Amino acid sequence: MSESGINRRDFLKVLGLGGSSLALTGCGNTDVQSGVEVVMPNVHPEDFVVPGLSVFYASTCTQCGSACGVMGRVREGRVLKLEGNPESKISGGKICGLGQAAVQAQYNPDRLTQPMVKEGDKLVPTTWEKAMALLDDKTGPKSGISGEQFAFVTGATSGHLKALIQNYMDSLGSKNHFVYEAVSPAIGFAANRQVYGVDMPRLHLDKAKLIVSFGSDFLGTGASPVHFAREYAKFRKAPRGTLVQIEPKMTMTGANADRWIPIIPGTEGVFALGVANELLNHEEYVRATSPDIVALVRKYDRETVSRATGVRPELVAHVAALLWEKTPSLVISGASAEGHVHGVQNAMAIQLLNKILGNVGKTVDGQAQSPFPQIAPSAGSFAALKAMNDEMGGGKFKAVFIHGANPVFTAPSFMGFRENLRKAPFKVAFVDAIDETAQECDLVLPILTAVEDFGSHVAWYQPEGVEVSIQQPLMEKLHADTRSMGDIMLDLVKVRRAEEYKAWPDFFSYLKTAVVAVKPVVKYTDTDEHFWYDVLSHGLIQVDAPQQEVGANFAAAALDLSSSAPVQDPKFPFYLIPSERHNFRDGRHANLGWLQESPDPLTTVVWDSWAEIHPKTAASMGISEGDYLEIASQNGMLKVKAYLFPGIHPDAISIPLGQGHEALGRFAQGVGVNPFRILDPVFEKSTGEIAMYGTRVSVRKTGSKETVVKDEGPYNTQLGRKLVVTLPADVAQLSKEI
Amino acid sequence: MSITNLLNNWSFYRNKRPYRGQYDLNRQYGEYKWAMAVDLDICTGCNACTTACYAENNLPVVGKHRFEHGQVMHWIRIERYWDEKMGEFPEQGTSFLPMMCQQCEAAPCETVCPVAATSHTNDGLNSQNYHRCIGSRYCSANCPFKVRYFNWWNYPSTAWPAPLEDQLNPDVTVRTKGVMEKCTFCVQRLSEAKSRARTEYRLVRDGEVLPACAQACPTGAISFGNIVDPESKIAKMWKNQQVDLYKDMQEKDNTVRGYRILEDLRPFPSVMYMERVRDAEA
Amino acid sequence: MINTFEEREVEVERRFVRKEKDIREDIAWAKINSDVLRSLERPRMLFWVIFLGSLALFMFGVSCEIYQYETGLGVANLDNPQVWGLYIATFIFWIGMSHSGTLLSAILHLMHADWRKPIYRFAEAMTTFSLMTAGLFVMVHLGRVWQFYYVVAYPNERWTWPNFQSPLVWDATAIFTYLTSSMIFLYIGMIPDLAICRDNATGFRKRFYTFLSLGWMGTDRQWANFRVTYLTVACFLIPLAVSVHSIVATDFAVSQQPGWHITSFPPYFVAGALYSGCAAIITLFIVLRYVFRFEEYMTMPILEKTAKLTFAISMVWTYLNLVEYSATWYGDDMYAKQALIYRATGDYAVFWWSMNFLGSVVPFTLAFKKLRNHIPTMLVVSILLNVGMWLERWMIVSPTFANGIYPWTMDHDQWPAWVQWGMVAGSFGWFNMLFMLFCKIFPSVSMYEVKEMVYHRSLHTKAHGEPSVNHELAAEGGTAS
Amino acid sequence: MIHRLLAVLSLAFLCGSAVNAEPFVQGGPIGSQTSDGYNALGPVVQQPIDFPHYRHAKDMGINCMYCHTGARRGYVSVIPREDKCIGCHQNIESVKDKPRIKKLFEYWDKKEPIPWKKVNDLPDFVRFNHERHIQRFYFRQDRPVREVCGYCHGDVANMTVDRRVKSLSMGWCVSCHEKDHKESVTNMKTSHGPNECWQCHK
Repeated sequence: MSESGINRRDFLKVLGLGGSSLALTGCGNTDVQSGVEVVMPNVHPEDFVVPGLSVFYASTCTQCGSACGVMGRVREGRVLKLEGNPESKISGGKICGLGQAAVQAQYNPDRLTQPMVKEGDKLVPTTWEKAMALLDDKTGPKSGISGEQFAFVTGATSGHLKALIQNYMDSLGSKNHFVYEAVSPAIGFAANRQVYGVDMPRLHLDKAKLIVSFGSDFLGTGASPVHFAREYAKFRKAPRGTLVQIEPKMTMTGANADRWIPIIPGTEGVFALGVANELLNHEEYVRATSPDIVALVRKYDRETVSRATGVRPELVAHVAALLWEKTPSLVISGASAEGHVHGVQNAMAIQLLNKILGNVGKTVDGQAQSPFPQIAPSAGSFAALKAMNDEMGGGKFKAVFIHGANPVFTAPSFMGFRENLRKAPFKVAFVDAIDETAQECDLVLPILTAVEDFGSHVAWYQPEGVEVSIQQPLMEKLHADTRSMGDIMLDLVKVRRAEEYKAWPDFFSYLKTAVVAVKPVVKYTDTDEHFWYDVLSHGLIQVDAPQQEVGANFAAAALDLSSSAPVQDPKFPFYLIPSERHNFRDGRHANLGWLQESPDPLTTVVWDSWAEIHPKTAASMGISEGDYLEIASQNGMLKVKAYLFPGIHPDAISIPLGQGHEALGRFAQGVGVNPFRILDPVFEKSTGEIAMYGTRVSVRKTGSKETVVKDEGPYNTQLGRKLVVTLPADVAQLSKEI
Repeated sequence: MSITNLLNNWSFYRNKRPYRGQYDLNRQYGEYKWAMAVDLDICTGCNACTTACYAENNLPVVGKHRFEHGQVMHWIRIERYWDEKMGEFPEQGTSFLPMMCQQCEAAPCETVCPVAATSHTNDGLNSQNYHRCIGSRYCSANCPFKVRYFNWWNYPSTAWPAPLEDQLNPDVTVRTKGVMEKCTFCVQRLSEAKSRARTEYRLVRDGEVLPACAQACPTGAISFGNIVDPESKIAKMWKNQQVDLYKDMQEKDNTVRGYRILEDLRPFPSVMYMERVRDAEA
Repeated sequence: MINTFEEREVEVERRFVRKEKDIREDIAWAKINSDVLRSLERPRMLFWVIFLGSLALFMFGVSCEIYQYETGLGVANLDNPQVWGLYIATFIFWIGMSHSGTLLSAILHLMHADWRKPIYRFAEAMTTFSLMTAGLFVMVHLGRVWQFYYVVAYPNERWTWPNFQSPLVWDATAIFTYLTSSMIFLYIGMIPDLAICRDNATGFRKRFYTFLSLGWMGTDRQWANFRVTYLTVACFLIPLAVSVHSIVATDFAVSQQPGWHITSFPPYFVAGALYSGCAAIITLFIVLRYVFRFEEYMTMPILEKTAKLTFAISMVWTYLNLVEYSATWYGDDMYAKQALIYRATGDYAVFWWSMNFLGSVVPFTLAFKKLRNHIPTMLVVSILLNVGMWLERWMIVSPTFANGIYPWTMDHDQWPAWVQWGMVAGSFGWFNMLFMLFCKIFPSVSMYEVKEMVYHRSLHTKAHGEPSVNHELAAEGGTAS
Repeated sequence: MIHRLLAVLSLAFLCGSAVNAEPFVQGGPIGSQTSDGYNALGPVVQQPIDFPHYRHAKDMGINCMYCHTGARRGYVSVIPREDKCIGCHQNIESVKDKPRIKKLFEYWDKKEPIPWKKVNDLPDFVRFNHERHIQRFYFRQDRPVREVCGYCHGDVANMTVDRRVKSLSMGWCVSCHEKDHKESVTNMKTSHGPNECWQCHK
């Protein structure tokens, strides 16, 4: 047992006690007084603790997968606020709203504070002893469970917890670790692997003079929004880059574009090939492109493309002209281009532009090759859940563990996941608040939140070198009966491999040993203890690693999008766009009040779901704002208020993801609707991922109406006031600015 | 303010504000004038600043019903405007405008408060004193930017169900019902930084202290600093953008992006905005 | 047949100067006393109906306030741009109503307009009570009413002072001064009458009126001092009345809100104030005349004169109103123009147009003599005029907030919650209740001045040879006056 | 006319305020050490241990800031941490069996904090900065520590358990803030404290 670890926790405990009397400043006394309030001195604190002064600790944000380095402001034993860690190459001292809200997850009034066990239909509190005994009974050596009969569903994981989970699976002899993310980058990864030979290339936004983004919301929801936002800021400085966004529904990135082009969902690849065709009018591009691809691309002339995509033909040429003019450029594909049956093809057609323009190696580059494969991130996919669901439906699993994912909420209803889950006799959820999946489980174990726990993370998008982000507790655990996920996993591993793991009494010591082992890689020469404290105080280990090789392999056959035209069904005339909100992602953060009250950037709606519909379409259907619409697919129906939104293709309807919870506490429950439920079983053909944008819906006005709760007033323009002024780029002289 | 102080400094208080020389590195308590610059070209509208403000300044989450009634308490809000001349689609994207208290030099809210609960500080902030406020809401009525938020309900009793109250920042008062509140440029951070600097016999260094919004902003669209110090980044930016704190009508080149909002009303805001740029040829 | 100069003069006066007499000149002084004193004892049943109804309304208003005090102003459904709502609108309304009392009692007193004498007392009482009502609204609308004393300039342990730049401080000072002055004025003018009450009362009432009448004996010296004092206070009150509503107008005019930032606001407010006050006097005139059986004192000619006065003021108000609109329309203040267009066409259009109709068109009924002398019509018209004037105040306060300078925070959906309406209703209850109590406790017709009026009138007619009163009888009636 | 009136008025006030900060006098009955007219004796506070300030600060001559370590570097002067007491007292054998010291060791053995009562407790919304006052008057102006602390806290060195002796009202704070104080020992220039709401109100 490490001395320092114990000391640290003790000191936090004492501070917590001393700080409690300061909790509600301003609600306390309002007069000068004597002998009323009690002030508790610290008993034996660390030297640098001065009451009334805050201390910052470096840690890692786990609200999304980008693993930003953060600093927590700690005062009197409570973490009050998170800021970006300037040393982190990912966050660069900045932080997004979602990250800020991590402290609210910590103090959430609806947190699970004790283990729960299912009795009859209800979850009732139990003790850790009983819970662990039950676990042992059902999954221990005596239960006779085989590896085949055991499944572990997690969200995307990385770091040492991932390694530990892997070890646990190994100890059971199980290969059923399903990594599931409801909104996953798997299709893009597949395309990248085919084209570049890597999951994700490094994109140099700041080096590009023109970015053409096909539905990639890199500023809001992409691989690493804070990092891309910083790159974007550099991209906008002199010489100012131009952003062209092509997508069916305006995302936050689209809102910042110099040119936003609405397109029929799913035809982005065709558009890209059309642009390629225009580009190939330039001889030098033809020379650099293989003849079979040239031959293929030639089929996509302006008019054909325009017919397929619904974009005016001159715009195809215009985008091509821009690409010709401004080099280097960068072409990015994103979720709305990839979430289709032919998503991989779309993405590859889009990446083809990078190849033609010679961007590969300039603005598209390789990430650093991580020297630690064990803790490298495993990105989640929908296919994993599908496979698991199919096996579970067959009654194969005797025990299912779920951590970091909420498949009952996020799985489309056609999968019947909830029913299949009920077929498994023993389900365990590791959560910090009871969500829909935990409600279905037989045992629910309360775990620590990210700001209370140790951990390590590796992001799958690494801007510079490899950053192993270290997560350390910013405060003593708030609820006595909660436990670290790592501690639980370590206990479980020890059930079968006690001997191998006996050196580590807890996850902290396990992590410390593992981190210290990195010392030679980063050529650190001082003692282990120093290294460990160094790592903790910086919150990260920065490793210089060689860059991955990036190829550029395109096969004409794989690019042929001639059969990709969307199937028209008069019963379901609209394309459904389940858009991902930058603060909500797949809905796991819906229980945070700050995020619920933070207006959606484009519609400014709060505390609700809404259906975005183009004003022209709305006018033709007699819909006005606040009208309840029935939006039905073949697999379900949602009743949701209309919001008239000009930034959407007239044939599309968009409902944001993340709301519509039946559980997850007072802030999330009963707010809005869940569009995951009505998704159709449309799959990307080569990866088996669900095609998020492939669902077709019908829209019907119900006749009832309710105010849309939003920040926006009755007018959405400036009414002639000089509030936001726009200056043409050729007039502005950004280079002369400071 | 005591009467003695008022009379001693009569000429100072009677002066038309702002006047040149009001802030001066050599004048005691005049060595700071906090100012901000917001680059609208790189503001992406992501709301990180709003959430940071909630975290830093103990803003209550009011809930759907009260939000619907316009009783929301966001000290900084992101406004989204569509182009008036927009056709069928917003082809040039949209315009985001982070709007917080402009800390006007000739603040319309200050003159009308009956109890002087809102008044100008030495470092050019527009202070709001919750304990003096009687809730006449005249300041909000007179604020052209409408960035003052009134506590219509008793939020301390409802907005932080335990243990959410443990997150509250002890440096910032939790406001009870019936008082006005607004953006303070995170004065609790400024005070701490000023105190630290004075102990070390120096001025606050450029970039040493930032409000929560500026610190969080992922693109760095919000800059902040002491405009009195000619070496500070913010002073250079204002100068470069040809925006003069003391002028109500700026004479600037049309290639320069800086401007202040609603200058025609002559409030002399301390926040300079920089025009959004759009590539007209794209 | 007009033969002599005297005859012609009488005829001219009969036809043109005094078509009808304001008051019968043959009323005995004793009858005046007994008629007025009777009002302190047995009013008609309607008195109790009004009183109890008002009390109930007032209690409802009080419960609204308790609810709001406990819960926060959110229950009134005010919100960020719409910070004031009905409270401030009704506040101006009541402040405005107070002005006509001063007009009748002080201004017309200085101008020796005799006809004011039977009605000025209740008008002055109306001034006092409407000011008190207005003061309540200031309290009700404060977020932290328990800290109200921060507005008052007094040395304190915090070493703080109110902000003398703020129109609200001027307001508080002006209203408080006006309230105290008009209470003093009301009281001073009542002293001779209180002495009559004292002489006719028994029991605890005797003690009560004895205390209040300050030993009034009706000596020449007392009368001389009384006249001087009364005149002085009247002179003091007139500029005060004008300044009070001008200051209330500056609450708006010094602010930057579009539709408020208008130079003509002070006279506009004063005109509006006199207007609504005169209309209220007509209403109360009719009510009192019936309830206390004052038909002989509150005569039709007096009503007609009041109506003519109201008509004149309404035209002044209409003119200033049009000045405001045209100045905004032809000016180049974009914000104010948009706000004006919003008022005329937006969510408040119905109220705005009815305000203009009630304020500028309905008063034309007062141009017709037949209607002026028709009591039910006058009752309805006077109430309508006041509804119009209340709407005017609301139209000043609310639409401006709904459509202010800043487009993002414009708020068109706000509608006052029942708490606000309850308190507006409660204020009417409170006012009526106080007013009715006053009329029950104090002589609401000035006895000594009616006697003067009768006396002057009779002297006048005697000089011109018309049938005269029995002066001995009259002299017997006026015991102490 | 008005200007002349103002001039006369301001002259009158100036005469009143020209006096420098009241000198601090040691000893005497508590509350009488400065005659600024704001003496307000607070209630006698029952503390868990009757801490003898006179023994430490007077008899032993220990600087206030030896224990109240926060005063020179933060907003709060800080109630000394428990190991600070123990650090000395475990080596002072002579008083080890005194009842107060025994009580101290009881708390220490249990590792429990001592629940002291706040004596000079300002309203929660006041941001009083000990650091600024100590830095200005103790370090820069080089006044004796008992005077610097004593101006607000009274002659604590003559008290057992601390007792509030000043009103600590806003007017009292302002009364000192508007007086002119010398900048430092060497610099004869004077200046007054900052005078604005946010200086103290959170």
